[in-house]
Amino acid sequence: MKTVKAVIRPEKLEDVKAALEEKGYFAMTVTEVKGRGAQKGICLQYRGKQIKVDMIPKTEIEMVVGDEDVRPIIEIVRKSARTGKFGDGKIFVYPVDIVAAIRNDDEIVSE
Amino acid sequence: MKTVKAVIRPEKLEDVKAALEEKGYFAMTVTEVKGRGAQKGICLQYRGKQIKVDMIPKTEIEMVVGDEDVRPIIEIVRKSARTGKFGDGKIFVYPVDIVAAIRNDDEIVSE
Amino acid sequence: MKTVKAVIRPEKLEDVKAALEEKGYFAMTVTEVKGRGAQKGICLQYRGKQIKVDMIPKTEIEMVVGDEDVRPIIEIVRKSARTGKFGDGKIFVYPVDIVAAIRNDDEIVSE
Amino acid sequence: MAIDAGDTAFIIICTAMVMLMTPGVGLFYGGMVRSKNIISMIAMSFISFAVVSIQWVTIGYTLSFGSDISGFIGGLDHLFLAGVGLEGDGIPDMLFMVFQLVFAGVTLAILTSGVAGRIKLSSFIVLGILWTTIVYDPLAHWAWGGGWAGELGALDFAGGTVVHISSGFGALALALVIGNRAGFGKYSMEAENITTTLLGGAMLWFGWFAFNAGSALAADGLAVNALVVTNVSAAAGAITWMFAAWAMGKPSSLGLISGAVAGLVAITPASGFVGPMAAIFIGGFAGLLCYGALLFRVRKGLDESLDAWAVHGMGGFWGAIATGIFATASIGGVDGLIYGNTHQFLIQLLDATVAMIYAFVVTYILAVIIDKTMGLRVTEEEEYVGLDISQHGESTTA
Amino acid sequence: MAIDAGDTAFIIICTAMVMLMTPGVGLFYGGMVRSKNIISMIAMSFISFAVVSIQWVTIGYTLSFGSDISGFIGGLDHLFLAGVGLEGDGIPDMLFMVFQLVFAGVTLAILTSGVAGRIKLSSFIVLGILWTTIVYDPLAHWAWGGGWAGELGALDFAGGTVVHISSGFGALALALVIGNRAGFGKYSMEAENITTTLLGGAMLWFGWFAFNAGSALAADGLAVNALVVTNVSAAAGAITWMFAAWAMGKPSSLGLISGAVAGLVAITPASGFVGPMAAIFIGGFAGLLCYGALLFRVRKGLDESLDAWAVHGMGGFWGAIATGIFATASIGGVDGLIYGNTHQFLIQLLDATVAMIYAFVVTYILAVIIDKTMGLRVTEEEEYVGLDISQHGESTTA
Amino acid sequence: MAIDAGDTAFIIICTAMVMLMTPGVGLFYGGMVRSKNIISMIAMSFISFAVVSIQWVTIGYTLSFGSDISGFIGGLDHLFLAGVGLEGDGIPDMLFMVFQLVFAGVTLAILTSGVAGRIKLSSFIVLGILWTTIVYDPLAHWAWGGGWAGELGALDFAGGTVVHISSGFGALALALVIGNRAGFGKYSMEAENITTTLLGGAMLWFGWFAFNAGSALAADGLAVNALVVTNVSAAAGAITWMFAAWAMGKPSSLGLISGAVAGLVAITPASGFVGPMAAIFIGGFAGLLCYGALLFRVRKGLDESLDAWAVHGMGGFWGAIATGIFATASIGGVDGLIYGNTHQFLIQLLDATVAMIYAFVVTYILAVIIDKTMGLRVTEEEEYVGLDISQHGESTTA
Ligand SMILES: Nc1ncnc2c1ncn2[C@@H]1O[C@H](COP(=O)(O)OP(=O)(O)O)[C@@H](O)[C@H]1O
Ligand SMILES: Nc1ncnc2c1ncn2[C@@H]1O[C@H](COP(=O)(O)OP(=O)(O)O)[C@@H](O)[C@H]1O
Ligand SMILES: Nc1ncnc2c1ncn2[C@@H]1O[C@H](COP(=O)(O)OP(=O)(O)O)[C@@H](O)[C@H]1O
Repeated sequence: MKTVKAVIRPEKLEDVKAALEEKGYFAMTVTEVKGRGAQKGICLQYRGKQIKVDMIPKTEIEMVVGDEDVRPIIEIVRKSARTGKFGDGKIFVYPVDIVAAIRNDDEIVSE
Repeated sequence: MKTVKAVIRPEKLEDVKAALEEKGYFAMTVTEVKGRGAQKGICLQYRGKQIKVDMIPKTEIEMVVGDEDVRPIIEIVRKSARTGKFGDGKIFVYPVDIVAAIRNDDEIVSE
Repeated sequence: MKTVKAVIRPEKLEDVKAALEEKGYFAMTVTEVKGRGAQKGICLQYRGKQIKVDMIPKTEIEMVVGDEDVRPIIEIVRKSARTGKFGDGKIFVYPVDIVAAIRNDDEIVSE
Repeated sequence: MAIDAGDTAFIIICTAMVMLMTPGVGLFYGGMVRSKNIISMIAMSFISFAVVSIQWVTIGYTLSFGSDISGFIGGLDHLFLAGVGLEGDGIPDMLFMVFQLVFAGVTLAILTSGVAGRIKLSSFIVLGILWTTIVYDPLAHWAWGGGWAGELGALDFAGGTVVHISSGFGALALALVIGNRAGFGKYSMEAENITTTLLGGAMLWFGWFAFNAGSALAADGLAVNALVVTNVSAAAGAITWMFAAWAMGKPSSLGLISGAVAGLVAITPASGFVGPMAAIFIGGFAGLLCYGALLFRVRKGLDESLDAWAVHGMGGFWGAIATGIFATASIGGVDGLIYGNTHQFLIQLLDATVAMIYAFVVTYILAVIIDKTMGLRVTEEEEYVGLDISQHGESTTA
Repeated sequence: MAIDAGDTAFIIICTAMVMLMTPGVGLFYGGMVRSKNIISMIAMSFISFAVVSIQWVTIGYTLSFGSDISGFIGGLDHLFLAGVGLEGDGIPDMLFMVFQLVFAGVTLAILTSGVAGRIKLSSFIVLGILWTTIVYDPLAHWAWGGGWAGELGALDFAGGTVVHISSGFGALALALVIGNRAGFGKYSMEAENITTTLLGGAMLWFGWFAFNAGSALAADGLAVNALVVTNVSAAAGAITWMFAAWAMGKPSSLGLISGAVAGLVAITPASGFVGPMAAIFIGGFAGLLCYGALLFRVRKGLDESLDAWAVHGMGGFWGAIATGIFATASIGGVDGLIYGNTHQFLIQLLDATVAMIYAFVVTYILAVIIDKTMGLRVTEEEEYVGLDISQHGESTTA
Repeated sequence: MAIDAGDTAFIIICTAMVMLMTPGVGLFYGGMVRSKNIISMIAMSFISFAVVSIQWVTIGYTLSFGSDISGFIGGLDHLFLAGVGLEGDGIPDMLFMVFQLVFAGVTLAILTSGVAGRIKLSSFIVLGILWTTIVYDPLAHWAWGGGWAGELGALDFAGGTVVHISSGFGALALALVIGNRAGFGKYSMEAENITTTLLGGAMLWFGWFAFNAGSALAADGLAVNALVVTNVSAAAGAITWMFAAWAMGKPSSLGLISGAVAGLVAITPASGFVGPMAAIFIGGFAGLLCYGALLFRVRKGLDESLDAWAVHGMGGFWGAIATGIFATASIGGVDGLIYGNTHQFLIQLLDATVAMIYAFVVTYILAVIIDKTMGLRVTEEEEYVGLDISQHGESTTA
């Protein structure tokens, strides 16, 4: 099992959700975050001097999925969240050891 | 070291905290999130047509603990957060490499 | 690649950001969380009986970085976020499998 | 007597200020529920006001203030405001009509608190129209429209029985019929937007000056007396509730503002009859009494969710009695118990008791009927996701 | 006639209440934009009010109410309030001046909604000062200052053309010049702070009583009529919009409050001329009409962002027409179409049409000029991070 | 002279509007602190109002307006409102009493800002009761109750010295005694709920019309003058502060609203004595002066947390002086410096200086005594978790 964590533009959430749904990926957890990338945030020209606005609101999507789903999901997110401009976000993939349901005793242990 | 991450119903937080405390598990980080599970959210009947309400508010608990504590914690969370209905949530367990205190130089390095 | 996740005092965020920037670490994702440590929260004396205030607001910083950057970052965060009192927070380091950009097709796959 | 510009100015502005109490009630209650129901609480206050606005100018006003039928209800002579003109005695008749309208509106808004977080919107609308027609309108007629209570000499300056006993005991009946919220007593259901509640409380305190002082229907000494005792009673209630809560734990701001509302409720029927020093006692005691009622309600495991019963019902009852105790002829022309007039005290007791029973029983029956026909309550899933989404399709976080 | 204390008290308080509508507009709109622009929306309402306050006491008042020049504009006799004293007829002249000031202020605040989330603050300030001077002031003169429309007999009791048609069609012109928000139609741009919008709506409803009733300029029967029809129309608009939205999906609280505002807008010109039952129709129809206009606007893919056009523009137009239809001599001395006075109906149609064209065209030209010179719109990056940060250096979350 | 309905209506409504300023202060300040202290700030405003309400009707009113003792304080003839009746001159005596009450309440609420986020609730309550008794009541007596300042001819129309100098310099003294917030200057302590502050500011602006115009105690030309200059001064202050902040960085909405408050403060003592054009200058200069004072305070590393000193203290001082400069006999019967009356200017200077010294010194001593006995400040841990939780057991997020 892997966790795919995507940090995207908040206004792209609906598109990403729809694109994922289409391919059968429903389960996800979403968090409101703020962030800045390697571009060091956005620079606003302000009366000559530059004002750096870092910490732009972003939306983080976390999906725990089977190893084989990682690639397709990365592609779907890329396609649906991309604008081609700085600030589109990043996708991180983590290893997961155990996935356990609370409602019942279902469990998947990686390995 | 492992991270146990549980996504639960917000109204169960107090119960889960109390149950964990009883067994001596105090340290945790809690985040407000929204999510939907494999059930694709809740369907409300609305004048014939169905309205799907996905993205229900959830509470995420994250606890970094020793490997031997993972099982007991999973059981405690299951017992205290379970209602038996869809939407009870999930528990994910992740590997952790390093745990370092900020206040002093204490550190635990996995392996 | 590793993820360094630091849970710090909210009022230290600006200091930590500045200290990290100085050493060239810009990219990060920040989340508002609440938490309690092993000290079981803060105890307020209240008319004889003690009131425990757990779940204190904290700020979580997440940075995905190269393996070699983990140590320096831990040190920077410690230096800039430390007050020496309970509640300074913790740093956790996780393994990361893949880091993928959304804007373009850049990707780093951890060995 | 002709129209007086001063009095007319006064009551026009008072009407606007009392109108503001309705969204004030919405914000006050909205802050006390979980965030998933906050829009629903505020929206129900607006809906209450809107439907009562139309009901009142069509049928409600004449049922309350039409020519008396057997002491119980008004006749249909003012149907669709027939005969309600822009002339009048001191103030235009039409102004009296609209000043009364805003009272009816806010009363229904108070009632919504008993069913917070679980009532079906469509059922609430039907219930609300019926409730204002068969509970509020008769009570208004009894007290102010020439009905039996007024004829008997019962004193209700600004609506202790009409507004507060009716909505408080009505909310209790509704809560009993609809049942507790899912997970009540098991889950935490703490107030999630306290600053919103405090803002709503401020709007209520502000509007209440118009509610009570405006009930003099003229900008005169009586109005000034009502203004002063209203403020003093609110302050006293805030202080006693705060200290009582402090003695048992922490002086919460919710306690403070609830105490202020308790003081405001209790002084409402008395405000044209008692002086400032009596008002300190009336408000101060209301703070303690209503807090006690709240604790009792919680101990009983009853989800009368936002304490309309404890604060408006019990506070209104106390206020009606207190009027019979502390009234002084030097202010409103009638003496109460402490000036030796036992008779007035007994009238007050009777009036409040009848209003209480009428409001409770009729509301109960009405709720049962709606429950059996339309269904009063949302489904478990709708309740779980919250009324904001399930009833309005909206959410406070985008 | 000397100063009357009752009338003076009335208009002073009405002035304060109408002033409160300006931040009310800010909160109403602020709740409807994404959180990154909420401070900007509220701040623009304050800025509108502040700059108009100074503009009005220096030049604006005299342009509107100075001695008439060719029916189009007022002369400069009251420049810097020269000759505006503390004496007057019923109310001091100075009070009339400031009562008119608050109308001008709120009108500019409504205009901001068309450019929500993308206008450059500096350009807005310049635009605002020019707009109020060359659009608002002439329109006020036409209707109330001795201009051609008033002379012709056009009826506009409290500002249907002056306030609502001007700001509604002005906002449409601005939106066309500035262009849609980035990502409009592609991203979700849902209201993110609905409780703020509902609070703003409550402030508007409250203030509107003063807006319309105060326009009688005396605390008399006419004011009372305006008060009553205002409330009834708002309630009717809220109800029809809510049910229309319900029929198509969910009865959102935004629909409810938008409907109330639609009802308030529509009754504004009519409030001194029609009775309560006509008001139910005027408001109820406004709810449906404005909702329809909103849906039309959305279908056209036009980002007139917060529907000033649909609600104020179309609602104001309907109100002007409706005045010509439902006016009854028994209230305001003039009969409308249904009482056989086709003439009045045609005058209303002409007045509303001219105001609409004037407001739209002049605003459009003004916006183009500012766009070509200073630039109307922020950069893409500034829009992306939001106007709170990019224009004010502030943010709602620390 | 008998009771006048117009004047009575006016002052009743003004009383309600000024009352609303107290929660307005709470929201204004509550939005400026970190979210963990927002409930505390708002609750302290309500508590201020509640305790002063009781203090005033028992002892405060008579200390301020009882028969003069040596020009310093009022006698006890009105203890428990003895002899304060519902008759009077124009307005009932009782109405004058309650109009003065709401001034005393809001003044104490302003004082809370100096100790934001670190005062112990119990100590604040004791401090508040004592402060209003030994600082506010004498100052009110000096200016309006027959004390030395009024006798000398010092002009303070609506409370420049009594309300603003007292609370502004009082807050400075408190801040010095209680010390800076933990981490002040090291951590970011930015405003965390700016929309709440803007709402509070709107309530202040609204209420201030009643504060100043109502101080005429009649609905007459003088009240109208006060209304107009109040609005103009607020607008001018908002504009100058905004542009000054813009020149140094960004035109923050906090700057805008702070400037409006600065303008409102400065015009307060002058509002019955100066005309609109002078008001533009008074308000505009206040915006710059208070912004400068704020920058000075920040440079000094002094945590007078929410700038009551810079805005109310310095703004009030400027207003007192400005009254002596710009007063014109044509409005309030007295000329100022620019009309050649140096004498009046010197009286104003003396009055403001004495008030400043008295408020500062007495508050300082009082704060030290309370600090030595009860302890003024919460523990470090309580400050760290925030006063909402530590003092009230509540939190804005559930
Ligand atoms: N190395 C990183 N660690 C943690 N979060 C990151 C990292 N890089 C990017 N992010 C998150 O992704 C968001 C978008 O990144 P950004 O650099 O703006 O994308 P792009 O590189 O396409 O411009 C940031 O705001 C931040 O939240
Ligand atoms: N695969 C997953 N990846 C990420 N989050 C998940 C996943 N499955 C469930 N969740 C989270 O857990 C919550 C509860 O899941 P749900 O499917 O409703 O539980 P159940 O299966 O008991 O109905 C979801 O709202 C979501 O936040
Ligand atoms: N084991 C843990 N698992 C998850 N979060 C933790 C853990 N320990 C600490 N934290 C987080 O770090 C924060 C600070 O921890 P704390 O114990 O107060 O630090 P210290 O040990 O320096 O007092 C907590 O509020 C919590 O959010």
